[in-house]
Amino acid sequence: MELVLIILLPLLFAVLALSLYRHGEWPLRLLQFGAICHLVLVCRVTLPGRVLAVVSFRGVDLFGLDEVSKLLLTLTSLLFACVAVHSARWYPADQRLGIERGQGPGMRAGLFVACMLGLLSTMSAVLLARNLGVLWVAIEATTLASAPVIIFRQTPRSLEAMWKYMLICSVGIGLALFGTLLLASAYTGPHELSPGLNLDALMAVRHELDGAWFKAAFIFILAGYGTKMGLAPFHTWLPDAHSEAPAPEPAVLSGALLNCAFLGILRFVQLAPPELSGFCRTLLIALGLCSLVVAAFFMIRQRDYKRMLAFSSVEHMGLATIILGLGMHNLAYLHLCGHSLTKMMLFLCAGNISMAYDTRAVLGVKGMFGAIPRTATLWLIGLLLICGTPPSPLFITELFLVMQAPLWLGATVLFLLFVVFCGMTSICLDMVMGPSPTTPPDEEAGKAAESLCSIPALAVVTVLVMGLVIIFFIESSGLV
Amino acid sequence: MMYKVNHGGWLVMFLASLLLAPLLYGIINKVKAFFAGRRGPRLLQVYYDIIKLSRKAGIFSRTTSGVLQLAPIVSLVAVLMAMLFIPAGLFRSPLAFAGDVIFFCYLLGLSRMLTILAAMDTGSSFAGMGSSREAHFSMLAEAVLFAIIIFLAIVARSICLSNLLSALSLVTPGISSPAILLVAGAFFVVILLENCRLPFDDPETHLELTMIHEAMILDYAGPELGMIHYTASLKLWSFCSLLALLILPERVGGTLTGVLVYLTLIMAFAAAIGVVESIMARYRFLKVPHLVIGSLAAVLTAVSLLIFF
Amino acid sequence: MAYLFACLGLLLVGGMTALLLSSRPSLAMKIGSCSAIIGTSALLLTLLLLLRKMGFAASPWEETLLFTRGIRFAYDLASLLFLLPTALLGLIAAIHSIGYLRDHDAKRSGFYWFSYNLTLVAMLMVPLLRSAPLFLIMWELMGVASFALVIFDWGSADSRRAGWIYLLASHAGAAFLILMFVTDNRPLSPGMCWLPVVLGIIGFGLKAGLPLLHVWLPSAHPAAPAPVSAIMSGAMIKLGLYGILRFVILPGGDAMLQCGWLLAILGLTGALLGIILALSQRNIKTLLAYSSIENIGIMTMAYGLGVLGVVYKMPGMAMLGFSGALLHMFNHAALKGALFLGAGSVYRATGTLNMEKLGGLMKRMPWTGGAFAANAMALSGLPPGNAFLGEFLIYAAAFNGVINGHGPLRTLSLLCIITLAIIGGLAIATYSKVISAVFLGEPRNDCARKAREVSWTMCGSTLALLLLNLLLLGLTPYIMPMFAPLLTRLIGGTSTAITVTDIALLLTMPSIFSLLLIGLSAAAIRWRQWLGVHREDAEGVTWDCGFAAPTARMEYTGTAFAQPLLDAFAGVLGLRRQIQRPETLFPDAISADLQSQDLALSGIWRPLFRRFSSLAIRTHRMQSGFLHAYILTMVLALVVMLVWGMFCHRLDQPTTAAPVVTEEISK
Amino acid sequence: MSTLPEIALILFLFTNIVLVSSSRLTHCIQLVAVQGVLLGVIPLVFWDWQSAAPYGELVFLSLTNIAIKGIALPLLLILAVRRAQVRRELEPVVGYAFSQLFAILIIAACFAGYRHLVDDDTANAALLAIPVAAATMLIGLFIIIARRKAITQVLGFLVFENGISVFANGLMVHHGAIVELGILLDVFALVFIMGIAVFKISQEFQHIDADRLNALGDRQDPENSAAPPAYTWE
Repeated sequence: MELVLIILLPLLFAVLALSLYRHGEWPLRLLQFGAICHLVLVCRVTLPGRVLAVVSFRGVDLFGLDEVSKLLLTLTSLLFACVAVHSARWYPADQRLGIERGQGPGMRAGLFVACMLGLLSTMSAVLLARNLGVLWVAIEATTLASAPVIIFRQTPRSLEAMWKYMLICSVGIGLALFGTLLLASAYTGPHELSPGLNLDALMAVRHELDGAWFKAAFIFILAGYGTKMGLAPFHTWLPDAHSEAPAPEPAVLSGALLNCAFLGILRFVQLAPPELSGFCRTLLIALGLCSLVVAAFFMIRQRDYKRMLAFSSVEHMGLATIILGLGMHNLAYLHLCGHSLTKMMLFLCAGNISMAYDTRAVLGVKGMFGAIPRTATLWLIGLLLICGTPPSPLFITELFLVMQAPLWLGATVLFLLFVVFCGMTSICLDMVMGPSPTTPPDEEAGKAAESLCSIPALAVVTVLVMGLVIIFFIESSGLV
Repeated sequence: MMYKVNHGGWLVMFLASLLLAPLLYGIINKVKAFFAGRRGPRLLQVYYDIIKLSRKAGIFSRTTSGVLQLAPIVSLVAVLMAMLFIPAGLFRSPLAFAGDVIFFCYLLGLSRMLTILAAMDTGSSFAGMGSSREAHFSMLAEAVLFAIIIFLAIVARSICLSNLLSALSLVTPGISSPAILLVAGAFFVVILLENCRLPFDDPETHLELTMIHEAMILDYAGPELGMIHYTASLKLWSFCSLLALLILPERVGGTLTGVLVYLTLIMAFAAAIGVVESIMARYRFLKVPHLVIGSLAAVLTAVSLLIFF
Repeated sequence: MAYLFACLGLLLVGGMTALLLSSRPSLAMKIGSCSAIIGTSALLLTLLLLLRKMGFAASPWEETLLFTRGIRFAYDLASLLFLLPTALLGLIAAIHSIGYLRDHDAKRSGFYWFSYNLTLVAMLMVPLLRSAPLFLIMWELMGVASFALVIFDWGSADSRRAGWIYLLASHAGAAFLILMFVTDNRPLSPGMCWLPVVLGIIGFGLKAGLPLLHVWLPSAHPAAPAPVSAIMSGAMIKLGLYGILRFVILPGGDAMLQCGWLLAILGLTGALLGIILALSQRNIKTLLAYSSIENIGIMTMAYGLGVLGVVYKMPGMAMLGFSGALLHMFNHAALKGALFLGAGSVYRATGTLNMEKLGGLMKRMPWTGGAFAANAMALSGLPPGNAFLGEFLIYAAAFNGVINGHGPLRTLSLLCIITLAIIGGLAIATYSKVISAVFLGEPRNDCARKAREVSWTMCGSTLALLLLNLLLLGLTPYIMPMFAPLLTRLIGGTSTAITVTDIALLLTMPSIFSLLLIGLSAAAIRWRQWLGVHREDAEGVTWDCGFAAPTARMEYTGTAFAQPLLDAFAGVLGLRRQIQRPETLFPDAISADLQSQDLALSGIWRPLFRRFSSLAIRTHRMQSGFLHAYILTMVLALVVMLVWGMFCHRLDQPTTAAPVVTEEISK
Repeated sequence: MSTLPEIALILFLFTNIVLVSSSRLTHCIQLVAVQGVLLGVIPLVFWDWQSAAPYGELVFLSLTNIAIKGIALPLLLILAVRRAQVRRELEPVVGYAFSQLFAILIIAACFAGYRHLVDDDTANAALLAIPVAAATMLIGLFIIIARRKAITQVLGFLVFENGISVFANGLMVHHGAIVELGILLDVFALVFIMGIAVFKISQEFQHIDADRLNALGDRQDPENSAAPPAYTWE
């Protein structure tokens, strides 16, 4: 029953927050309290010893835990707890500065908290789903929950971003639904034994699945969940949505939501009958490479540092897909963990910077070491970590990717990662160094940004510790 | 193949060369005067100059730091040490060791660098002009010198100065004589360049803009000037003796005849320098690299002749 | 081995506490500096003890492995030798940076000492790690830690560009090394056996500064604070050569011929290019950086000769080449470190590094000036300096190649000798230019006129290094046998006609004569001073050939000094002249300026990067903002996948496809 | 061919073609409503009432289907149109004639492709659903791409969803009532939020032309490419 509680608890708090619409600070406290309760519940559930039965209702087994969802669930709830604590202190500061700068106070706290908690519950539903249909419904619900937050301040650009986000994601996920249905009809066995989208049943019967139907299903799933995950030809909504949304939201989106979409694809890769695994591999590697190329090309001379981070998410999702395509599941999970934590920290830092400098253009931000030194050092360290310099676990995953991959693939991946590294460092160094800031951030905004550095700093420390721990166990762990 | 090992004889010859070194300048000036139809300065004029200068007190410019006083002394010591390795008078030098030819060349480099630094220390534009030209031409001369050493090393299969020179002579069988002539000619060009003789640098000119070596030592007086003249003559003597040893076989009759032939050959080379100076005018500075690179090419052809035939 | 880790631990802890206390600069400075000094000196002691135990032992190649919690540390003679310069320079640069930081940006000393200690630890760990992932991790950590130091004064625009190029170079280097390790442990077709060698050389060359890959060095070193650039030039780029030695030469393999030729030619061109570009520089530290490239070129050439000696079965040449390279590495580390520290003292005293603005500092800063001049003369390879011994061995190796070699090897060694000669001449010109432009003559600018001697820590460190060079000059013949196990391993351990003791003997004579030279000239100077006292030498004005008052503007500047040589090599330098000719009879301002540019940077890399970024911008149109276009691309992509999936893809048999990896390895 | 299921499917297909060619917005909304109702009817028609399987669930689902897709959503859309004061007239990016031709092409392609893929000639109605579903989905996508107004894009999305669910209902692939209900609720919520978004866009922009919503993007339009690049490399 605890699994259902994990999903319903945030919803309960969301409804409560909505009702407390008027009372200023209460919703934010609710947000923190809800996130921490969720984290405690998740830790209880994912204790190594516990084995939980699958919750099922009228033949459709709804929620259950397996290795992957345990890992991703802890990651998501940890990440959401950090973002919740951060946004509890970020929201009032942003509101005050918004009013000062005449941009309006932004979305009311109650609605903002409701959407975030709704997003949390839907994400946990995705991770716990044991039925492909339920998985699809939950992912669709995440889109619904995350869309309203984008229009935090009703600027024309955020409206446009939200519209694109809504439409592209819903069309994409529609394709995923069609793929799921195709898979359901790929079962040619006797009628009464039909698995009917239940994952465990499908796993048992995956040898008899019809080849042609499964191939079509896999392609549609790749297109559908690829859209939600930001793989290359379907990534077009990601830069707009992540750059227009207020600071905490892209942190959660990039950190956790992309992993949920990755889980969708992972479920189907696990279902693939043996003779089709080559087919799945080539498709995964092709899409991964395509998104790496797109990220590399769009990183050069990028004008907006939030879009830069969005394209870096596209790039890392491409890398995760390539790793999955090469068959190294453990490495892919490690890559996702590393990427989520670092990307969350970077987006929170980006939020602080845009609060201090009130602009998102790279050229508007100069000499951060002088104005906001702590955020500047975090920004620089986070960037180096996301590009895969050693202390970060991403370096280890890239290293083993190149070691396992055929030579030509390894060489192209390294070249593209180098291009991304060039683009990102040139932008970041431009912002961090340079002469005295052109538009000096007013002292008060700078101090506000500096005070919000605690969570990103914590995230950086965790990523570094994670990297070091992996280095120590690199020899003995099964990764090599 | 080896020079006679007669340390006593070598020491006598070494001291003799210390004494006779300034005589070469006397011979050169006498030959130039003879060509110009005048009587020219006395043969021992350079000796009188050096002795007179060493008795005077030094005058030093205020802009200079200690380098101006230090440079002439150390370069004199460097040249003296370099001469220790030359197998004077066809006797094998007692201090010879494998690789002393490299040591020899770099000692000359040391003395050159010190003169350049001292010139720049005076802060006068003429000294700067002279030292920048000196740096440029000596870099080229060094390349030619090492090419010649390669030629000798291939013949002598060793890099000890005494063995190198003893292995070769104009008439050694098996080595085509034009190759040796080319090497000797190139070495003569190096002598003219290193000792600032006419085609490259005019020692007697009064126009500072055209000088190289003289411009560098404009600011010296007293004992320093004497030391510099003496170092210059020692350098000239050692280069001429190297050329002489290059041409002479390792045995020329008895020891006495060998020594006499060696000394007359050095005097002859000094006269040859005097003749060359009276015939030719100074080259324009842009032309100098062409001649030096030409001599480098000559040595390389000699080496290829040696290797492939 | 345990002491080694104790020192590294101390360094790390010291760095961390310095960072944490960065709010109180003076305390952070104290903790950081003494932790660095104690750590490095203790490390130096342990290294010397280990070397004495391992080096002179007649036993052949010795290697001890230590397992620490899943990480394999392995050290042998090669790694110990390359640890020495790091430890030595780390100690001396730490002493120097106390003075360097005290009066200027003291408030950020916490950050400085943290990244300083971190860089030292990373540089000390690199030679100790042998397995591919750990080596690469420490390699890039070293790059990042030193990057933090390169952008120490983050204010200026060129330190930003220098930091960026430096970061790119270290990242690209790591990428090539990853590829090298990948091709290493993968069965290659015989035709491709040269691939790991070439990748290794490129990867390590990017850190060492081989030609065309050196682009980051001349901008990164001047941007870094002087003690840091001393460590980078003295020790860090040597680790590039260590990498080549460890991962390319020692494993051997059948691509050694190509490797030897590649190293020799790269070394040759690198040395020549380096010294020519050094001559044309105006900033002291850029000049020293280019001269590091030249010396690295000489060392790579020596390695190339050594490898060719092994391949062509000429143990003499091989032994001479490798020992020459190792000796030159030690000498260059000590000398170049001293020069950079001297440049740092000049910068702190005058505030500028531009040679055109300095001059006449010898009288105002006698100690720093004297040490700088002596070290510079030593580095140009002239006898009393210890660099001459290294070059002496390399000359001997080249001559050995000329005498015993045949065919292409003989021509290569001939080319090496002539290039070394030309480099010797150019080095004399370069270093006399630096010494004369900075220290001799009249001060050209009031900042040089008002210069004062720097604190004792700064000039003391340069003098200490000068003392060390003299020590090295004397003791080299006795230290050489220490290289014996490494050299025999490199030669392939065959019973060689020439052993390390022969090389030691070869070196005794030049070192004795150099010491004799120093003694004699000291005696002569003493005699001249005694003579001068009796004859009260007089003072006067420099002979000015009649014009009234000689001023500093009449002096030959560094660029003027180098102008004839620069014209000779104009092609390589891409010279740009700005000459303001006098139009009127009494012109008010005429000027002539000579600008040289690094053709490798502006001719190859910059256009390449610019063209790639313009191509990238063209593709930005894809994210055009039209929703219809986005959905159209999605549909098209879907259709393409469907067509490929359903029609072109043939069902591959399950055997060929790799088994589906779905089993859950518990994380 | 005259059995009831085929008629329902053909009618469904027919609504698509008419939808593509209609020029007035309210007319389109009504057509989508008809399609929703038909979608609800199809499972009832396909169910063979003789078998004793429990049909309570099925009836409940088709009724909710009709309620949501037939009635609730069209009403919501009409409300959105009236509040957004949008002109009735549709300016299509692609002309009506050409879009009709294109729709017919799509349908032809789907049937040809289906014939090529599935070669058993049992002409039972269930297998007819596949080409109809594929055609409806592609026409839905075509409407999103080919129409300018944001509202028509929502309609296109609805048609796309109907295509998918006709595939599910046609092939009688039942995967649990909970899942189908979830899908229906999701689609309803999605269209509801899209309606609010359209209303907000019309307030903000005074027009709801999707193709004029293109401020976001990476293209460095040439006129301000003079702006200094992100890093001053020179």
